[in-house]
Amino acid sequence: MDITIKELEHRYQMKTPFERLALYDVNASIQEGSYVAVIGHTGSGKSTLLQHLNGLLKPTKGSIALGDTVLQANKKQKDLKSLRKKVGIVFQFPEHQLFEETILKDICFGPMNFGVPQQKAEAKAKEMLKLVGLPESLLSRSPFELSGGQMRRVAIAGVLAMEPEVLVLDEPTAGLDPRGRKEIMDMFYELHQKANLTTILVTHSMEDAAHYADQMIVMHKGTVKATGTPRELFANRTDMSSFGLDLPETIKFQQTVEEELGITFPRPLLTMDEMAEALTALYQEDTTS
Amino acid sequence: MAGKQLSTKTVVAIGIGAAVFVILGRFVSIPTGIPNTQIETSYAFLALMAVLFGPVAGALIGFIGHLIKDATTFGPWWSWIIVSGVVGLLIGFISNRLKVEEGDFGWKKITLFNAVQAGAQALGWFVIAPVLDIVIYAEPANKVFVQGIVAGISNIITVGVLGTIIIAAYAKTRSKSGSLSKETS
Amino acid sequence: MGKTLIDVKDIVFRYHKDAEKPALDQVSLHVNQNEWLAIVGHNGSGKSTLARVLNGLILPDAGTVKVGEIELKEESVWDIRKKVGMVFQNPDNQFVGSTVRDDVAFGLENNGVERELMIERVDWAVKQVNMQEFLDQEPHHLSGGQKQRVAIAGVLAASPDIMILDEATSMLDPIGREEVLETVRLLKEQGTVTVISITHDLDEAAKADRVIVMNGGKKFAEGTPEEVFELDEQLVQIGLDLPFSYRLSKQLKQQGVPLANAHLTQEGLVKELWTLRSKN
Amino acid sequence: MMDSMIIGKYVPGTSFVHRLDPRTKLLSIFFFVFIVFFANNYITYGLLGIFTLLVVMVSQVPLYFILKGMKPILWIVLFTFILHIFMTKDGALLFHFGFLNIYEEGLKQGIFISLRFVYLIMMTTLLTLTTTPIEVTDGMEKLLHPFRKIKLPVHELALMMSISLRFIPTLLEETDKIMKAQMARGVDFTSGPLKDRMKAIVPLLVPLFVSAFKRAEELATAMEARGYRGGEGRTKYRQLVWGMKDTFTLLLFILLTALLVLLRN
Ligand SMILES: Nc1ncnc2c1ncn2[C@@H]1O[C@H](COP(=O)(O)OP(=O)(O)OP(=O)(O)O)[C@@H](O)[C@H]1O
Ligand SMILES: Nc1ncnc2c1ncn2[C@@H]1O[C@H](COP(=O)(O)OP(=O)(O)OP(=O)(O)O)[C@@H](O)[C@H]1O
Ligand SMILES: [Mg+2]
Ligand SMILES: [Mg+2]
Repeated sequence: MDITIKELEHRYQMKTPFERLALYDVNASIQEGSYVAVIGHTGSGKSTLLQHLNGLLKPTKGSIALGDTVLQANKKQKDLKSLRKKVGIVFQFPEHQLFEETILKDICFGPMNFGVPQQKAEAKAKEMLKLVGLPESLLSRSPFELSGGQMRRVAIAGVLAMEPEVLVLDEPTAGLDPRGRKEIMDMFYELHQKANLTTILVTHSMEDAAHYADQMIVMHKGTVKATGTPRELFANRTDMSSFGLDLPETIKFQQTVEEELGITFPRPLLTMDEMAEALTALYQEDTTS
Repeated sequence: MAGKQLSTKTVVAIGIGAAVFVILGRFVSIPTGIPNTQIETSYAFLALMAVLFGPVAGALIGFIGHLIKDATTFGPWWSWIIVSGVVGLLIGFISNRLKVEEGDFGWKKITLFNAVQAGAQALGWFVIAPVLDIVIYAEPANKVFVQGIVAGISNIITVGVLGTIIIAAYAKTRSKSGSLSKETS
Repeated sequence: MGKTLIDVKDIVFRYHKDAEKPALDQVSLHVNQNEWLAIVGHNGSGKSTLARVLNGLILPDAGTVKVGEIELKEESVWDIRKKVGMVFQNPDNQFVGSTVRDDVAFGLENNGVERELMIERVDWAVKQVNMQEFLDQEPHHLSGGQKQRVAIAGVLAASPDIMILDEATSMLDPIGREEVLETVRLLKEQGTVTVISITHDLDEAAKADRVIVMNGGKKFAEGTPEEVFELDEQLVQIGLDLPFSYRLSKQLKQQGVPLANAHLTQEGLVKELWTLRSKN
Repeated sequence: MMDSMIIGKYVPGTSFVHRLDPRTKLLSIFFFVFIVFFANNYITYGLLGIFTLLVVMVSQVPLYFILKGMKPILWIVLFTFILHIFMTKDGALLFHFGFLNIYEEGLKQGIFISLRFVYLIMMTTLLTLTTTPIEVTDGMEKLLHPFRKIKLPVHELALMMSISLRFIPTLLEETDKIMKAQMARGVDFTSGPLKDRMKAIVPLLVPLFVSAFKRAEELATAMEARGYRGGEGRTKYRQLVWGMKDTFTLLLFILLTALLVLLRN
């Protein structure tokens, strides 16, 4: 399912004294099967943009086309439910959406709302629980007895069980410890590849953006300022900081090295492997010359 | 409440409970399909809080919550605010009998809860509210009694259905380890 | 290092009397005056529990805690809390006052400080965190980082000896995080407070004076960042990570770049790279 | 944000009314509720009307703002009016149509009672429009202070109110988030049979309660960590200052009362 966003605008509380322009003139296209990172300073409109992808918010101008479904300003959309099944959203702190008596019921809740029969939903729930790294023995337990990190996983499983074609992630790892963070991000990546999902990740971690995404959308003050591959975008360091954005550790390190040693590397170094390789090459060059 | 000091936790729970009451009262209602008629969720919440935290908290959440709710719309309507407090108070008296914190809300408890909530609300809306309306605002008697009976019946039904559902749902989340029932310091 | 401010000996704590595993198990540690002590460890390793004990929010089942000359007991709890301030994780759930001003004053009101002095302290504390322009703002108009700075001001106003940050930056965006850390760093450098920072950010821990590693309710390691990160794979095994520069140094060494040691900071690593280059 | 709608009732300003001590305003409203009942003829109702409009003018709050705020209660006023018109059967018959009879007294009573409502509501609305919720809370705490003697937990009541006001915006935002998260999981809050809609509210309410309780617990902990242990021995940062204008206002109310008593039948 390709996604095309055209001249999208969103105003909160239209026609009240509290009206607020949160998005304007947003244009972007996301290809089926790609992994897109949306980055931007707090309040730049990332969450607002995401909520348009399954019709939780409606454009006040412009349009979004998701496959055959087109969401347009001033037009009532009828079949939002089928869209919501196809576009799954993992919100920030998704554990806040848990409410059922047992973990099994909570994971089945989404699929069953979309008409999946109970037995099938339960089978899916078991599968998903395993996928997020929790033992099946937990299924009959109350989700409220779990640790924060485990609750997060259950909530994620609840979204994955709906088998969406597009997976939207709004800072899914905030507040987790380093291992938990890596495990969950790796899990999403694996799923992305295996199930051929379109994945859209909002993150404040430039490392994650650089590491997982093949496309990036940079938001600033309510609109898209740049799009491109991480390598293209991080090549332009000054632009990124003018949007109030951090750089990945490797790029920051690259910058210090370049300044201190008075050299320039031919391209942005996005991973530690690339960095180490470049530095080793530099060292070997020095010793042999 | 006289004599016994309120713990920090109770004070905070009442404050936040009142905030939730205001939000539910103003923004979260269930449309019935009949124009201009909605099912209020706030009294179901009040019942839950009263059942969890007892009469003092129930009374104060009802009173403060309703007061703020009115004050942020058109100004306080004291007679009904007082009734909200009374309803919270009366339902709170069965808190110890129900022990929802322990995670069980079976048929026997449901029956008791509904008998008490219906009684408390009948007294509140059918009697206290109209009488106070007459005393404070000198309103005509037949009008306020009609008003009270309409409000009372709809609230009794709402709390009966929705209150029972959410208390049961909440009890299930507490099935084992209830940390709120424990008081620190 | 200055004198010892906190002395903890063999504390044990269980949330439920019948819990098989205690949340804190025979933990001993000390905190020196004006240092920055980082506490790291996986989710549920007991960091917050430890912080709560240090502030007297819970009393240990066994063992002793001494803050300055005061030993933690039921009766001394309030005196301890005057000495040890806490900043919690969620910016919203610790903002008590209706405005910045009121919130900073809250702790002083509790301690019965006179109004004249209170006004002075509030103004001073708010300046320390650079929030003086927001004195009359309500919390929902502040960003997460700003709220946390207000929380810090609230702690400072009561002039404690020690400030505990329990993942105070983990719900913030990178810029908010930097704002808050920079504020605390400055305060520590001025000698205003001693800092205990509980964090998942290993790069932040690498900049501390000392690091304590918690694992499953026990103290796993303690020492300078250099000493602690020596543990290397052992840390990874208990769910932690290693700082960026450290991992890079290691990889470079493996690939044959003759670095003398593994660096914890980017500056250190670059410096050595520079020396290596100039030698050739 | 949604929150501005709810707490944003307050219209910032520096008018005489804005600058009054909240205690004065609270006392005045309290007075007003009583003295409204002294009015019983056209002159006294007229006097109250002029007084109310005068106060509105002095407050510099646009009249339409107050009228807009009164909209939700307008139908109650109308209802009362109609009820009185048809129920009172004294005086001359003014209008007759089928079974509808409107008498002079009925019309008079209808007008009077409706006016009384309107005055009351205008004054209370004016209070919330010119006073921040914090000031109201402060004022109440101070006014109730003497009742501490009879063990009324005055400080606690004020604290509860201010915590409540403080958390309304936060919890409102939270409600919105939970609602959206559940909608993304296929919940439909607004259509389907009533039974389904009742059930649909559970996935919203349970997480909201869980979160509210968690906040309560964390806030209580944070307060205790900052040395909170009840009202005993506490000092106060906020102070209310009673000025000449406050005394003047109260005197004005006494004058108004005297006039009403003189002019009523
Ligand atoms: N419900 C709402 N009502 C009114 N304004 C809103 C609402 N939600 C967000 N906004 C405003 O819209 C703008 C964009 O907010 P949004 O939440 O999309 O930002 P974000 O990029 O997701 O930020 P963060 O990184 O903090 O999550 C902000 O200025 C915000 O204050
Ligand atoms: N209020 C509580 N009641 C019961 N058990 C608790 C409570 N708080 C914490 N625990 C348990 O105590 C242990 C230590 O928890 P603690 O909160 O101290 O961990 P932490 O290191 O701070 O973790 P995190 O990184 O997630 O904040 C955990 O097993 C946790 O489940
Ligand atoms: Mg966001
Ligand atoms: Mg913790």
